[in-house]
Parts: sequence; C-alpha cells; structure tokens
Amino acid sequence: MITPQISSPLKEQEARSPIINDFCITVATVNGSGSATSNGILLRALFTMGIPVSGKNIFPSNIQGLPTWYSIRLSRKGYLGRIETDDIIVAMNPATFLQDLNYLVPGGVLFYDDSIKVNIPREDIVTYPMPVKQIVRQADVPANLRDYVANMVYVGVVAQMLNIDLQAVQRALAVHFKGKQKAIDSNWAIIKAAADWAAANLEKRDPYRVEPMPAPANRILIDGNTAGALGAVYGGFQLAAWYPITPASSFAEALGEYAPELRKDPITGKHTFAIIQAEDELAAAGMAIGAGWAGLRAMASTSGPGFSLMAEYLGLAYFAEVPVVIWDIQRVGPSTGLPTRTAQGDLTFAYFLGHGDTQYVILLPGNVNECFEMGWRAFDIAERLQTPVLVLSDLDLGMNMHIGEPFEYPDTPMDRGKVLWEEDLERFLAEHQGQWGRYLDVDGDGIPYRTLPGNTHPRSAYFARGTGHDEFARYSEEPEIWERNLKRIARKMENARTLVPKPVLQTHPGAQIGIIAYGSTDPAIQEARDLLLEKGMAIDFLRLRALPFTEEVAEFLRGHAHVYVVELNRDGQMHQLLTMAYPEYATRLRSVAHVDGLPLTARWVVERIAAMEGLR
Amino acid sequence: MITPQISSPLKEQEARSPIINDFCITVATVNGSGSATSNGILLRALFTMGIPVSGKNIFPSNIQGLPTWYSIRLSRKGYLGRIETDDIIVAMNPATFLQDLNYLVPGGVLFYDDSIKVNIPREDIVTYPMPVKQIVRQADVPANLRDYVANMVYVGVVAQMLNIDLQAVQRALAVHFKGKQKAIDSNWAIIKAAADWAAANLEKRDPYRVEPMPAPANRILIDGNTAGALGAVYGGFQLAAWYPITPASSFAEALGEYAPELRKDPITGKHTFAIIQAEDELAAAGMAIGAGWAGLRAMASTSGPGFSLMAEYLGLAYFAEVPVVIWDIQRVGPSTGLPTRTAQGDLTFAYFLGHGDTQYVILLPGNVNECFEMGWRAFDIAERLQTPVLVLSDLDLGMNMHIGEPFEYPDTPMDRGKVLWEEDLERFLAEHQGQWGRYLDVDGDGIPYRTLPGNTHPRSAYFARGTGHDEFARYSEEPEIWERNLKRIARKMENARTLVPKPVLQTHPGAQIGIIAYGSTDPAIQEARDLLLEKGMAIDFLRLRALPFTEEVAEFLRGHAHVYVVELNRDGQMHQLLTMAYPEYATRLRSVAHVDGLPLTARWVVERIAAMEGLR
Amino acid sequence: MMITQETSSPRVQANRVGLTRSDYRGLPSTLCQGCGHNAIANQIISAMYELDVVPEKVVKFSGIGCSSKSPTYFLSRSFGFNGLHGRMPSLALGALFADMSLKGIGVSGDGDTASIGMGQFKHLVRRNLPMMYIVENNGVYGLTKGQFSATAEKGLSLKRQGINPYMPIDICLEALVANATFVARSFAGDPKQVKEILKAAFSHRGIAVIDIISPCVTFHNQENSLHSYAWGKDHEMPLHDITFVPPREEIYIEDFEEGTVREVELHDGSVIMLKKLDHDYDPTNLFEALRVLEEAKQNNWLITGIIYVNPQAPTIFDAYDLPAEPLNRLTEDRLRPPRESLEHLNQIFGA
Amino acid sequence: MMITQETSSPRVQANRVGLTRSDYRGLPSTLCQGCGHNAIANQIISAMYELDVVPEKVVKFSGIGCSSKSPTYFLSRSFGFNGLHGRMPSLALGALFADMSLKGIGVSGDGDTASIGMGQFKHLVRRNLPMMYIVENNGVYGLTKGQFSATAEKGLSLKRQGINPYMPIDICLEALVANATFVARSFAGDPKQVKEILKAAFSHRGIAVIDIISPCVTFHNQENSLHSYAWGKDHEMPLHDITFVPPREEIYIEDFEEGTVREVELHDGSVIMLKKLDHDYDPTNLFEALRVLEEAKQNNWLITGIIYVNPQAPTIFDAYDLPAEPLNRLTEDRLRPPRESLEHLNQIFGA
Ligand SMILES: Cc1ncc(C[n+]2csc(CCOP(=O)(O)OP(=O)(O)O)c2C)c(N)n1
Ligand SMILES: Cc1ncc(C[n+]2csc(CCOP(=O)(O)OP(=O)(O)O)c2C)c(N)n1
Ligand code: SF4
Ligand code: SF4
Ligand SMILES: [Mg+2]
Ligand SMILES: [Mg+2]
Repeated sequence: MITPQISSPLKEQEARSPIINDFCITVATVNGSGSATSNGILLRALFTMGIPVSGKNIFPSNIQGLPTWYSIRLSRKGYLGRIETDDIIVAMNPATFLQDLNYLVPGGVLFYDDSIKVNIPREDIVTYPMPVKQIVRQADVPANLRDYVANMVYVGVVAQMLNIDLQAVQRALAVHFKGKQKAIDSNWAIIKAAADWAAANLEKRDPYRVEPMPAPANRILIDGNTAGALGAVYGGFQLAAWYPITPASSFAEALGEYAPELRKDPITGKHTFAIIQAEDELAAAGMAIGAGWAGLRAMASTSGPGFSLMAEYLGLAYFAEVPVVIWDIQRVGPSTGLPTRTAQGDLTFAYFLGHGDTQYVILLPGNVNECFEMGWRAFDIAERLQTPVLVLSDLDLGMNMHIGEPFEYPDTPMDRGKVLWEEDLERFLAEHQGQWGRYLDVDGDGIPYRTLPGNTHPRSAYFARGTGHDEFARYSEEPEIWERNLKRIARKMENARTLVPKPVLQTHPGAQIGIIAYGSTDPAIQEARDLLLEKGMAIDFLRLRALPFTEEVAEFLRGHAHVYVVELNRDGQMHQLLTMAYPEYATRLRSVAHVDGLPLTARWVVERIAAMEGLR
Repeated sequence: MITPQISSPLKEQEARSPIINDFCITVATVNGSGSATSNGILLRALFTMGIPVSGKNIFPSNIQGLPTWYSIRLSRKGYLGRIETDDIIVAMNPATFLQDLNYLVPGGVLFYDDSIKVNIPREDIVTYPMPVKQIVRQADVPANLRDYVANMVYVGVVAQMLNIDLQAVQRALAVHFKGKQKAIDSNWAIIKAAADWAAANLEKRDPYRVEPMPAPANRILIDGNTAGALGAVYGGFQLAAWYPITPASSFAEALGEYAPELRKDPITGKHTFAIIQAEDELAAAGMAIGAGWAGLRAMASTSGPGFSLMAEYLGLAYFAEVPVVIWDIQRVGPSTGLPTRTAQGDLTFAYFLGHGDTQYVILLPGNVNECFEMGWRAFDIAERLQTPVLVLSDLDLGMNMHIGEPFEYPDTPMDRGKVLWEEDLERFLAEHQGQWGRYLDVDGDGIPYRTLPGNTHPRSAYFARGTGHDEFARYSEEPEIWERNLKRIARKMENARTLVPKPVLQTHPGAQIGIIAYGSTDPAIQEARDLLLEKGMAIDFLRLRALPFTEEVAEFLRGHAHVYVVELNRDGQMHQLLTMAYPEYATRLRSVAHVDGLPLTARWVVERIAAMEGLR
Repeated sequence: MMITQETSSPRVQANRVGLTRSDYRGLPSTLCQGCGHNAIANQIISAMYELDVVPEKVVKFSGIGCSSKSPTYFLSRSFGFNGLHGRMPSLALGALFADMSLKGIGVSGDGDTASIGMGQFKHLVRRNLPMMYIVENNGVYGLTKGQFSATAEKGLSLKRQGINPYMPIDICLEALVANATFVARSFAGDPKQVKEILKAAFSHRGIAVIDIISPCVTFHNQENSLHSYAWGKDHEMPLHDITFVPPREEIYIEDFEEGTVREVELHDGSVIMLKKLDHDYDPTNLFEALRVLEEAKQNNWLITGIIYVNPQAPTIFDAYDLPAEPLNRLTEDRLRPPRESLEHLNQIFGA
Repeated sequence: MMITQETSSPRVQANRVGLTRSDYRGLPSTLCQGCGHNAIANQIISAMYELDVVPEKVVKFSGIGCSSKSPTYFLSRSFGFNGLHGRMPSLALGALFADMSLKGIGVSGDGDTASIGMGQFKHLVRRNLPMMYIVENNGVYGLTKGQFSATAEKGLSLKRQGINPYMPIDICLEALVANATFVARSFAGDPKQVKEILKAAFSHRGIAVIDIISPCVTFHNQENSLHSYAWGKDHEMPLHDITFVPPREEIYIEDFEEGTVREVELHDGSVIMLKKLDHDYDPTNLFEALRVLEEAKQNNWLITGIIYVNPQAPTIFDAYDLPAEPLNRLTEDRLRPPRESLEHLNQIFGA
C-alpha cells in the first residue's frame, strides 16, 4: 500500500477552493454492526442526487466484530474505480483508527466517534468529533440496537456537513427498507437528529461538498450479482442449483428474491423454475447438467473452490454436449484464499477445465449491464452450441453496487437451439432419409440436433454418456470415431466466435499502443487512459467480453506496436491466453498483472505502464 | 484407419527373402479369455531371445467377451513404436475376423482357429489354420478351462512356425507363473503339443522368422506402472492413497505387491509405509496431502476423472506448500472418454490446475527407466520445493510392457528438504534472533523451513491453512501480505528449473528443424526421424521431461528455423504451453497433434511433417 | 401429442399399452456371462412389461461401473444418461425436474453408491426424489477388476487385494436413517422376489432404494476358496491368472419361505445367508425396520423383502409450486417476463 | 528428545504435565459474541488441561466454516490444519499416519460434515481413525450467512431462505450406522456435560463422534419468531437488516437430571428439547442406541450423553503393521531398500 501522506499542518481555510463531487469517503467500522446499511444509504443518496458514485466494501471473512471499510468515490467526471487515498474518513472503529489515518490526504477530513480516545497524530487534516453515544442516548433506542443506530449517526452528520440532500437520504431509506414505514421512520429520526446536531454544533472547515448533478436519464444502482440473476430471470432460467459460497451466494439469493414474482406462469400462475440448494458444488453441477440435458435452461453459480469441484462434471457436459451456464463469481485464490476479496484468477483454469481436450465459451461481464445481458444471453449461446458457458464475474463486480444504464429488454427471441420435439423429429426423419443421430452433423456446422426426455416419439430416445460414442450415440471405442467426434466438437465450438459478445473498442487518434483488459477493471482502465493521455500517451483500449477471441482481437493486435494486457491476477492469465492464441503477435503483448485482493486502481496501471514505457 | 491393403494373389514362395526379427504380429481374441497371458509369454520369449520387441494391448472397457488385440512388434533396429499394419495375424475371434484381415500386409500371414468358418477374402496372404479344439481336446483339460487353454495353442503354433526358441518360451512361463511348477507344466504341455502338431502338419510358406540376437547386456521387460511404483518404493514413499481407476490401478497394486517385501524396516521388521484405498479421489488427494504435510513421503495415483476431482485439494497443497506426488496415468478424455486407451490430454489442465494462480512441477517420463527414476526423484523435488509434483504418464507407457535398461539405484541421497526437528529448530532459533516462521524466506530462495507434527519443541507448532497467511502462518487478509506471499511462492517455484530432469537432446549435423515431444511417443519419433532422414530431412529432437521448461528449451528453439511439437492430444497442448512460455519463438512452433486412443505411429508423424514441409 | 408407435407383431402377447416384452429390451449385454447384473436387467424388463409402462415415460440413469452399464441392456426406447462415477443422483435430480410425469430408474453399484457416491446418495434419499434407485451390490468394484468396495464384508480376502479391514456399509440402513420412503433388499438370483419388489418400487411415489445382492462371478473370488478354479483334479494348483474369466452360470435359487434363512453359495464358494422377511412383517414401522436390519447385521444375514415404506411423505416436487405441464415444454412466452416488468425494475433500481 | 518447555509461573495452578490452563489457550475468537462454538472451545481447553495432555501431542483439524475456525481458539501449542470445506477427514487420516502417538481433534460444522462432507465423514467413521471428531451443530451455514444446513429441522423458516423442505440428518444416527465406536451428543450451553464427554471421547481409542448442538446466535433466526429483534415496544417492526448482528450472550443451562427432558429457548425464540440419557443407560448396546435415537427423533428430543461406545474395536492402525516409532521420523537408511535388492529385481525383470 501507499506510505502515509503526512505533510505540514493545515493552515486555516485560506485559499482552499471547494472540492465538489470529486473525492473519496471511507467509512471504517466493524462488521455485523449494521454499517453496511448506513453506507448503502449514503451511497444511494448520492446516486439519487445524480452524482457518479461507486461504493466498495472491504470486509473480512467472518460475521461480526472485525474491521470493515467502505469507500464511496464521487467523481464528477465519472471515474468510478477504486482509489488508494481517502479525502474523508469516518472512523467508527478504534482498532484501526490510527492505521486508517495513513490513507487520508493532506487537508482531508476526519469524522470520528468521540468515544474513541486516541491522540490524533496528524495536524494537516480537518477533524470533526461526533458525539455518537450522546445522540443515540437521546433517541429512545433499546440497548441491544445501540450499536446499529450509532451508524445512522454518521449518516446524518456526514450528510449535513457535505451538503447531501436530506430528501435523497430519505428516498434511499425507502428503497433500502422496501417501503416499510416504521423502519424508515425510526432510522430517519436518528439521521435527522444527527444532522441537526451537526448543523448546530459543527463549523464547516473543509472544502469538500456535494452538489446535485443533472444525471443522464434513468441511471440505475445495483450489484452485479443481482443484475446477473435478473438477466437469468429474463433469460428464462428454469433450474438453478447452488451451494452457498462467498461471493456467489447473493447471486442465487437474488434469483430467489426476484424469480417468484417475475416468473409466474401467465397461464397457470405456477412457478416456471426451481432453485435448489445442493449439498455441495459437485451436486450443484450435476443437477444443472442433468436439467440442461433434459431441456431446461439450467445454471449454477459458485466461486473458486466450488468451481474447482465442478471440473469433472463440466468435462462431461462438454463432451456429452449438454448446455449449461455456470457463473463463477471470482474471489482470491488459490485455495480458500481470500474469500471476501476480488480477483480475476480463475481464467486459465476455466479455459482448460477438466482432463482431456476441452474448450469453453467464457463470458466476461465488465459492468452491471453486461451482467444482466450475459445473464440471459448465456442461455442462448449454451443451447445453440449445446455446451457449457462459463461466466466469469468477480467479487467487486458481483457484490458491490455500481451505476448502470437501465436494463435493456432482450433484443432477440430466445434461441433454444436445435431441439426436436415429436413433430420436429417426424419431419426431420422425413427430410433425412429416416435418419437422425444425436451427434450427427447434418448442417455442416458441427452442431447436431437433440431430443429431450419426455419426447414420446418412439425414435427420440438416445443414451447419453461421457464415454466414446458415434453419431448415433452408440458406445464406441473405434479410434476413427473418437477422433471424428472430438474434431466435430472442436468445429462446433468455432461457431462460438460469431455468437459471443464482441470486444468493446475505444480508440484515440494516432495511438500506437493498446491496452487489453476485461471484466471489473474497466473503470480503473478508463481513468488510467485519461491519466496517461495527460502524460502525453495516447492508448487504445480493447475490452474483451468473451472467449474464444473474435476477429477484432487480431485486428487490434495487428494495429498496435505493443499492447498491455492488464488484469487482476499474478500470472497474467489473459496475457498467457492471448500469447497462445496469437503467436504471430506474441511479442507485442506485455503483461501488467497483480493481485492483492483489492479492485484495480488507475494509479497502479499508470505507474506500471509509464514505467514500462520509460516515462517519467 | 488405413484402407485394406489387398493386392495380387500371393505367388508361391519364389523370391521372398526371409524377414528376420522385423515384423509385427497381432493376436485378435476376446478379453477375459486368458489371452493376455499367452501374449505376454510370446512377448517375453522374444525378449529372452534378445530381440527388441514391444507389446501393445488394445482392449475394451469391459471385463469379458469383447474384442481385444495384442500387437507384438519385433524390430531388429529397435523401432518399438506402434505400426499400423500387421505382418502376421493370429485370429481367434470370429467377430472381428474379417475386419482384422484388412490390416494384414500383402504377403502377410494368418494363423487362425479352424473352428472359425468364414471365407477368407484375401489371396495375397499365407494362411495356417490351427485345429485348436482338437489339440485342446487331446490335452486332458477341464471343460471350464478350455477357452483359456485354447490360447496356449497359438503360442505353440506361432513359436514353432516362427522359430521362437522353445526354451525361451519355457523361461517366460516360469517368470509369468512366478515359478509355480504346476502351472508352468500344464501350460507348457499344451504349448508343446501345439508346437509338435505344427511341426508335423504345417509347411512353412512365409518369410517371417526370428533369430536370437546378441542382446545388449541386461535389458529388462516391464510395464511403466510397475516401474514407477518401484521407483516410489526406492524413493521411500510412506503413504500412498488411491482409488481404483484404469489405467492407474496397477500402479497402486504394484506398490502393494512389492513394498511389503522391500520395505520392511531393517530395525523392527515392520512396514515403513501404508497404502490406503480411499473412498474416492477427493479423499485420496486429501489423505496424501495430510500425510505430506505431516512429513511423510506421500503420493496418490490416478487417471483423468480422478485427477479432475483433485483440483481443489491440489490448489490447497500448492498454496499451503505441502509436498505431495501425484501420478496421473493418462487415458483418453475428456470425461470418461476411452478408459482403456492412451493419450496425452491432461497436460494443460494439470498445468493450470485449480482456481487462482497456481503452478506445478510436472514430470513427463518417456520410458520405463524414467518411470523408475521419476518414481523416486519426484519425492525429492516435492519435499525440496514443498509443493505438489505431478507425474504425467499414460496408458501406453503405464500398462504395456517395454524394454528398458536395468534400473539404476538412486544416485543421490534422499532430499527431505528444509525440515526442522527439535534440535534443528533450537539451532535455527539461536541463529536467527529467536525467529522462525513457517513461511519466512530466510535463504532468499523463496523456500521456507517447515516443522512437522510430533515435534515437541514448544515453538514448533503452527496452523496451516488455505486462506491468506503471513510469514508466521498467521491468518491475514492484508493486501500486501497476500501479494508478497504469492509472489514468494512464484519465486520458490523458480528453483524447479534447476531440479527437474533436463530434456534429452538428439541432434543431427546440419539439421535446421526440430521436433519437440515428450512421454510415451518417444519410440515413434525416433523411428520417424530416421524415416524423414531417409527422405532427406535431418531433424533434431528435444524430448521434454519436465515442466517448468529449462534453459535447454529456449536454446533449442533459438537454434532451429522451426520446430514441430508432436503429441497425442487434439489441441496441441504442449504446443500451447511452449507458445506461452516463448513468445519470442512462438512463430517457429508448429503443432503436430492428434488423438484417437492408440499409441503414436512413426508413419503418421512422417506423413504430417512431410506434408507440412511440402515434401512428397 | 402422439406419434404412431411401431406396433408389435400380433403373434406375441401385447400388454395394456400395446407393447410386447421385447419392446422393453435393450442392447445385448457386454457383462460377464453369469453376472448377477444381467439377471436384474431381465427382471426390470419383465416388471416394466407387466406394469404396462410406456418406455418413453421412463428415464434411465447410472454412474460408472459394470452395474452402471446395464441401463443400456433394458428399455432401449427410454432416454438414458450414463453419468459420472458416484454422481448419478444429482444428474437424475436435475433431469427429472424437466418433466415430472417421467419416472426415473437409477442403476448403481456398491462402489458407485457407497464409496465415491455416499454423499450424493444420502442427499438424494433425503430429498425424496420420485425415482427407483437400484444398487447392484457385489461387494467389489467389478469394472476396475475386483478391489473391495465399501460394502465388502470385513475380513473378506480377495485376490491381489488382501484382507478387507473395514466394517461394511449397509445400503438399506443408510437409506433408512437418511429418511428413505421405500427401502428393500433382494438377491439377483431370486428373480421372482426381484421382480415383485421392482414393481412395488416403481409404483412408489418417492425415492425407492433397492439393494440387490448381485454376485460378481469374476472378482468376488476368494484367494483361498475351496472352489476356486483349478486345473487338475487334485485342486492344488489354482490358476492365479487374472487375465482369464471363466464363463459361468448365473446363480438362481428357488423361491423360499418367508421368515426363513437360506444359504446361497456364490461362485467362489463363499456363502451368503438370505433371510426373507416374515409374512406379517409391517414395513411401515421404522423401529422394526431398524431392528431387523441391525439384527440381521449381527447375525450375518441379508434380510430380503420390502423393509420399509412410507407412502405419504411429500416428494421434492411438493416443495416447489410447478405447473403440471412439463417445464421443458414451456415456451418463451411463459419463460420470459414481460417488457413492462423490466421497466418497473429499472425504476426500483433507479434514482 | 525433549526441549525445555517454557515453565509456567508458580502462581497459577499447574497440572501433572506442568502446564496451566492458559497453556491450552488459543488466539482470541473472531466468532460472534454469544456463539455456541466459543463455549465449546473453552471446554476443550478445560478438558485438555484436566486430562494433563501435552499440547504438542495433539493435532487439530478442521474444514471450513465458523466452527472450523475455532481450532485457532484453543491449543496454540498444537499443530493444526484448517483444510477444505467438508474434506477434513481425509486430511486428518493422512496426517495421523505420520505419528501414531499423536491424537487428533477435529472440529467441523453441520454443513461441513453433513452436507458437503457426508461422504468423507462416513468413511472416516467406518475406518475408525483414533480421533475426536466434534460437530458444532447449529442447523445453518454460519459463515456464509445463514442458509439451511442438512441438519436443519424440516419446516424451519429462516430469513431470506424460506422454509426448509427436507428431513434433517441426524449426525449420531449417521455415525452409528457407519459403525462408529464412540457416539455422543451434547449441548454447548451445558458446559459440564460437554467437558465430561470431551474427556471420555479423548480417552477413547478410535473415532469419537460428538454432535454438539451449538446455536448460531446470528442466523438461526426465525423470520416470525416472537422474540426476533425489534425496535420499538410494539414488536411490530422487525429490523429486517441482515447487516446487523446484535451482540448476545451465550446460552447456558443448569446441569439437569439424567433421564429428564429440558426445554431450552434459543436466541430467536425457538425451543429445543434436550433429553439426558438415563443414569443406567448402557452405551455398549447398539440396539438401545439406535432405539433411543429413533425415539428421540420421533419425539423431537435431542438425546444428550454418551450414546454408544465400543472400546474394543480395532482401529485403522491395527490393519497396518507399522513400527511404533513415528513414520515421519524414519530416516533414509530405513526407507530406501538396499542396492542389492534392486539388482535382484533387475534380474527378475531381465531376460
Ligand atoms: C472419478 C472416477 N474414479 C474412478 C473411476 C473408475 N471406476 C470405474 S467403475 C468403478 C467401480 C465400480 O464399482 P461398482 O460401482 O461396485 O460397480 P460394479 O462394477 O461392481 O458393478 C471405478 C472405481 C471412474 N470411472 N471415475
Ligand atoms: C467448496 C466450498 N464450497 C463452499 C464454501 C463456502 N462455505 C464456507 S463455510 C460454509 C458453510 C459452513 O457451515 P457449517 O459447516 O455448518 O459451519 P458454521 O459456520 O455453521 O459453524 C460454506 C458453504 C467453501 N469454503 N468451499
Ligand atoms: S466383472 Fe463382475 S460385476 Fe463386472 S460384469 Fe463381470 S461378473 Fe459382473
Ligand atoms: S454466524 Fe453463527 S455460527 Fe458463525 S460465529 Fe456467528 S453465531 Fe457463530
Ligand atoms: Mg460393485
Ligand atoms: Mg453450521
């Protein structure tokens, strides 16, 4: 991390021009204290004011009592990646008080619970003690809820001091408590009391403040897991199997929250889906694959350790050609690693998952809108190709709140792929000399036709298996048949290149070099590009959204002298895959990778690229 | 496969010069008939005569009654890879009789059970009917053993007609039946009767025959699994966990066969090892890793599906830095695939095994001697590096019999790595300011010192885990600590480059191009090189024996205009890894890969390379 | 909708859905001659025929093993999925959600269920998925050539494997404590009982676990068995050749009286003791079920018959509010929520 | 060999190996205030102290979960390995082979043991590895925030999770049918009984399974519980805020009479009924053990006490002919066969 930024004592106010909508607030609390609610309300209030804002929760892998940080970044210009320093700190946790101060910029602001009795070692900051106990005492709060209410105090004080619209706070409360008026009122009472106290007792001595902004129409604020789950709901998921694991649990839980209402059968009023909490991830994979085989839009959501456990089953799905969608919300590995931190470390594992020759379609959502879109589109691709589609999100994208555009209703009808029901099969047989084979490539695209259990046509049944089989799904150990089949599957997978989302390209006139990245690092890279441009370095940017690579990637590589591949893992995994896929451009690729569990920052990217370019 | 080689009718004998010790015999039977014994005896008899010989068993994934082939190749010049055509067929299975004939070369020989009543469609071959029933009837054999004995008939007839030394056959019987005289005698009686019948009734009309050869001193004949198991025995394995799976079961079973005798403690006479059949491969991996952590030389042996199931546990071993050796005897995947066929398809999966950033030392034995050597050396590497070592063998190497040199006794003492027992720790603390940390790098090579359970020093204990931890094994979620630790592990793994077996290099003066291959394909490539040389193409050959790559690989790539990477999988997995590792030479690499379940043939390699070189 | 079915020839006897016994057949078996698993496949064919089952209404599942191969040997006209070793339960569970009118038949082995598959087996049982779950139990891993499975009796000594040091797992007890709603045991050599149990199990609404003792003629082969194959009359020279699998006859026993114990000699000369449940045994009494199983265990008997039934218990499907129509036939209009609903959501998540 | 141990201060009371209670401590707990798991860790400390255990002779194992964190909260001077979720048994089994004089203490959760870990748990039990295996059973997944585990009672309704549709798994019954040689159940709030059972279990030679009901104060939190936390006197507005974990007191009950049933109210107002085994209950009778467990199940009691013991059964180590000396201390001269033996092998495999 960075070294403390302690400079000369703060001179009184003079000449500090206001800093509006462009700073970072970090709230330091302990987990289980209810602070997540307070922080969420602050974030949503700012969002409601039309300010570009992001919230990043840095929390421990336990349930109660350990240090937790929540950083809210406001950025007029819309830079929403993590930054490494804080402008404002709300210190509620004595245990980290001193350490937290190291991250505060000179001239920064410290709000703190005045029951924390520590000497503040910095003189270059503005401090505002908050009489939390006192305000809580004044409200008539039962003893067991005092800790919780304490967090509402800082919402009120901070809102008041930064000029956050109190109506926006009220609206945020209403959203959070889903309209439950009692809860809204009682929390509001504390916030209001705290804000009033601040108005009466604190003198503004710092330059930070917010102002409403004319928001681009209709932004939304949502976490990636909910967005992905909603995508799956609109994708018509029919069976979702899961096993609890951070940071993926909230994906399945969001399904459970939204599907019952949204997915009532218009005809019978019944549910058109089942969500099953399995006994482990091997079973979750098995359930999803069984369902996918039988014609349901089937999925499982998990994270690293669970994903590792699915290797054998996904190999079966690949080889028996079963559509299934797996969401891997990546956390930091290897092994149990850092369950509550973010990374992009499962990429090469996913790409080569399972013994033997395999290939997978991998989708790489980079924002909440892509989570939503891939949430439904993944099923279309999986069913069209009759193969597993792996969606690699991560903790930062999945569990943190992000601003997005309103979700767009799917722009294409569902693609259920080549499925033959009774009449279809009858017709097919008529058109193909009475011949249908489950693994027979009649269209020349490597994609065969499949029938589904329940099909009562006496010719429909076949026996699926993970062992060698011929075009008619008959068991076979014949060398030529094995090779022919496996090569057909490779050919089939080639279709993926036209089905997967294309990369997003951002260019700058005259740029000689490029960046390739993917997933949740997008905001940091956007900002880094602008910073590098300020340094005189124009960089084009290609954001990958899927594997296998589409032709735009080769074009991008061809068009640039060298290309930085930026990612959140140790080994530069996308760099490895690009090198493999493009030997002819291999030497143009430069890896810019690291992983420490935190979201990427623009600063780190700029430093690395500048250093590698010999700048500065 | 190849198209039938039917040419003009065979002219009587004229001008066919004898073909000595240079042909291929394929025996076609059904499995469970005991033919494996007969074939093994033929093979061993030829070996005993000093003739370079190899045997390849092509068998089905069931227990009884399905077609099975056994191909014995004799090669004066020592080419012992598979070849695609047969010179001699012994047809005992009516079900495949006609199909088998397609592989017989013009002028080839057909021995067949005369109870098979099929019209023989070829006139360009020599046929010898064998009155199997009659000979069996004459011997006084119980009804239930007739099928078994039938197979001894062809041993006798073939031996007689090819001039196989009957004494060598007797010696082979003695080895097979481990000296049990009754079994030797009764089988010998049938073989002798059959040979006598042939001598009396068949007239030699073909050019094939064997002659004893002055064998290079002391060759051995053994399968790779037994060789590897013996290596582990001499490597001092202490705990081996396994779950039955073809083609790996015989590895663990060989441990069970040889260890009890060889591994009696010289002091107490007790066993110094435990072999545990686990309930599955997740448990086998867990047991081995538990044992490795506690200081035992621990291993597990498995094949593809089981290997997939070990992904999560091996990630733990990598990250918690636990030495363990895993043998993956590769069969054809993906999925259950072809359990009784061979491939090199688990390479990229193994390399990227487990979620998050991981790296593994991978050993690639290419013959039975390397199986033995890597059998013991793997433990030294694993314990030195405190990391999993994966040994990738395959069905062809593991289950088929191969000629090798006598095993060499380990030429280095066991390397138990940096282990601190009570006194060691006491000394260490004295030398290091009273400080020892399980993950503290004091030597600068990234390799820390470890203590083992049972160490009674009160400072020895530590708590191992798969979650983030600092140098003192304390739980940590600190970003810098995570990154520092993971980078140290990467640095630690760099030591592997000096510990793993170097590649084997074979050069030819003036060769401009090269081949890189590994594992069981060695014999086919040796032969292919000679064949290509005959076509005027000199090729150098680098046989990899381990990952990570050592400096010789870069040198080889640097020194050649282009390099063919030959392997038995669909996707060219080693080609992928080489491309990744050597972007600067990426465009020199050309993939020559396929997989159909059968061992590689020189012919296929020659055809592919010739075609890619534009030859012919 | 119905498609005309290939009608069966009038000569052979058709059942009430117009099919003959041969319509329930599968491919020829590739198991060893004499393997108990073949006998069971035959009884499945008979039971389905006699129950007038429409084959297209059945889905077959299995894991990996000799036993798990057998679904190809019956009901060729049913869909089937030969999954992963020990992981058939999850596959079946997912698939059967696609169409609740289908009935699952799972075939597994003792290795497949009680070793690698223990976890999924127990959880499937607990979930009460309507499905017939047959364990073809031979105490060994057949397909991998004769290692001990978790149901092998303690002290059993096998060729190349040594002596089994562990207590066996009792599939019926396991099913019972996991709250199975139908538990039975039979013996592959007792075709009449096998068939009757299959018919009862197939008609049960819920998970029906049937543990069928099904001897492996090839590998359940005691090293020192008196009857092990030998060449020569003096019985001194066992062949010791694992590459040879002598063809054998399937074992069949006569039907025997309820409540009595019967010894059955297996191919390797070892003996098992079957005890048929009493005629008046009450299979709805869980206590009794536990008691007879534990009693049998201590006496080294294998209790056969229907050990426990709870016909009332809700199935996993009852926990979901699904339409009667098969889920896998629902079309886009019933799966994709209307456009307005998304606009509503955008508002909720909006500023 | 022995290294001088840091001697304990003379003021505090040392046990027979010269250690004080604090020598058995671990790091401060990071579990929720009031979590039953902390109470258990404390009793482990007391039991080890009272048993005069040398901490270096103990090895701790766990899976993943709140419960599985607790091995760091006791016996800092013992080695430990916090392994994978549900896969602690195999890790422990492999490790304990290294030195048979060490004793294993495993701590697991109900999710860790009965959901993902069912297979390894059953097979560990069956193998009778000498080890104390504690399940801290709270019916939920604590660490992942309150989903149902496989031991959750049927019909339980939890925040965000809905209603549990499945029958619970009974850890003691599971252990028993897998031939466990020591099976007990207790309640984290009954410290005296917990400690006594721990002491008995630690002294058992074989696997000792202890199912300890250990309430999750945070997530075993019924949606509609009368006592759920509310703000305001009218009890109308439950907080509905899962980001808040109110600190609570651990539940403790008075010691109560053997043979009687006692109700205990949990934090969320739900009630469990503990029944202490009779004084004259014979824990060596397997039938009785099955009976009382099944009876308790049907009455919704949780039987506490030592339910079954079989002190005679051979352990897994008895199946191996290992030297008494720890395997992990054997040196090369005892592990690598002599050179001549290899020459002999080369002859055997030679021509
Ligand atoms: C993950 C995995 N491990 C191991 C195997 C190898 N394997 C195939 S069948 C089998 C055992 C089958 O035993 P059982 O279920 O008892 O069936 P049986 O052959 O005795 O009928 C094993 C271990 C496999 N296919 N997959
Ligand atoms: C393979 C895998 N899947 C899921 C998880 C996530 N996970 C961590 S703890 C836990 C459940 C723990 O529940 P339990 O064992 O009952 O312990 P408790 O927290 O209730 O004490 C889960 C599912 C994991 N770590 N590994
Ligand atoms: S090996 Fe045994 S179980 Fe397998 S088919 Fe043969 S007899 Fe049956
Ligand atoms: S969440 Fe529950 S189980 Fe976990 S520490 Fe808190 S109270 Fe204990
Ligand atoms: Mg079996
Ligand atoms: Mg729990």
